[in-house]
Amino acid sequence: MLRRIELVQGHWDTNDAVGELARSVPDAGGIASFVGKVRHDDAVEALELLHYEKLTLPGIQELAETVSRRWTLEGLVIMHRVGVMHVGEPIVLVSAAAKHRREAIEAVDFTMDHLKSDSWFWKREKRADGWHWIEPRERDHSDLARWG
Amino acid sequence: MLRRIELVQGHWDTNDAVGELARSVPDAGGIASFVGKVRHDDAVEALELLHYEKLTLPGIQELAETVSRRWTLEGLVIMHRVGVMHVGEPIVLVSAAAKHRREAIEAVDFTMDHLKSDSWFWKREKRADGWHWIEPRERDHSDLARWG
Amino acid sequence: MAVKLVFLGKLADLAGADEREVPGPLDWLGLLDQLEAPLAEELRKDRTRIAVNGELVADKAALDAGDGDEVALLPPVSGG
Amino acid sequence: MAVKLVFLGKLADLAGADEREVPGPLDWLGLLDQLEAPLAEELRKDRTRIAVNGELVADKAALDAGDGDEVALLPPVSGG
Repeated sequence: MLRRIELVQGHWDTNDAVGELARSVPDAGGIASFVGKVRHDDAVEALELLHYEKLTLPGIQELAETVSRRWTLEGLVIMHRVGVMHVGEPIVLVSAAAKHRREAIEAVDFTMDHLKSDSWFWKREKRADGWHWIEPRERDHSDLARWG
Repeated sequence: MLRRIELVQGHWDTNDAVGELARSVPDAGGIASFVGKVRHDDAVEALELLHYEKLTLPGIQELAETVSRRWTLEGLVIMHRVGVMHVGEPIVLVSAAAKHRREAIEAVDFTMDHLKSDSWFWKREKRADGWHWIEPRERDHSDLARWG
Repeated sequence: MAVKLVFLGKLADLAGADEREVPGPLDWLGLLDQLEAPLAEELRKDRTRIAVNGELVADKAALDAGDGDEVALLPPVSGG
Repeated sequence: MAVKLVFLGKLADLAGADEREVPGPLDWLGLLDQLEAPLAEELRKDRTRIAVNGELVADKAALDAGDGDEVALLPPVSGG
């Protein structure tokens, strides 16, 4: 199975990554993808995602292992931005290629829920009065509970 | 809401369509996409999808209406290939842009389930001994039942 | 003027053509009368539907088409 | 050689730095001793975790780090 798990430092083209996956697994019947971007918010000038080298990428690699055991995939891409980013820029790309549609879609859904709630990132927003740390959202934990 | 609903006659670039959607709805926090392709099958030389002008596109437009009522989307793209196609070529693209991740992913999942089981397409495969019509699959109907 | 029959999917194979014109008016028994036995048999199946001018007919037995109408014979879809 | 403390997220703000070196060996009470009151208070919270050389410590009270070890202080994640 093709696997590409990366932390990305600068702006990147998510479509390029999806296209590359599609070319690499020509036998996959379906590719499901999700791209999360920095949302527009009048009060927020920038977003920063901090990671811890010894935990963050290893944690995502472990998540990819779990996903690969749970669904039969031909390819899995998880790319997550770190550092300072601005509105409209991609934060995360998850793309799964599989023979069957449901496997690809569920794998992306599961991966996103776990990335959002359960991965080693600390986020802060820059507002007019400086940087503010973002606390975890309750919603993220209820998303996670869906997977039993 | 941006909406693009098309039947496509020849080969097309699904990544271009997703990229265009992303540029058109810069405020969307997430874009979920699914691309279905003609799977490799040693026995199948080509696939043909036939449609009926008075029903097929209107039916997909109605599906898009249903999806837009059920989820809050910023944009929805449904592009479906018709005619003769070969292994590796895209058959279908569904891409949904939304403020929230779950809305985008569920909208794509729902749209695919309905397109696969409930849209006005007749499919046939070309094998060594000629063309064969494809009967509906049971699996498609159980997929549909998920949505109540 | 006449009624245009449109055959979809495998019904076009059975009919030997995608379309055919038949004299109107046309009701359910008149339609069955116009069709060769294998086509009529397929049409009688519950899962074979009929549309008149792009509108599905809920009860095939109530078919009521006239000159200039397009009557589509729709076998079960195979899905997208 | 010493123990390297790594402060993540808002703990780095409270510490005024991303990293700090303290003398080893270091157990739970020794760590709390090394930290200013606001940091120690955050560290005592159940949701604040500790990792030694990238391995999460299940029971913080059982912390046992020596010279050359890297001890990371991890506040709740905000998610990706």
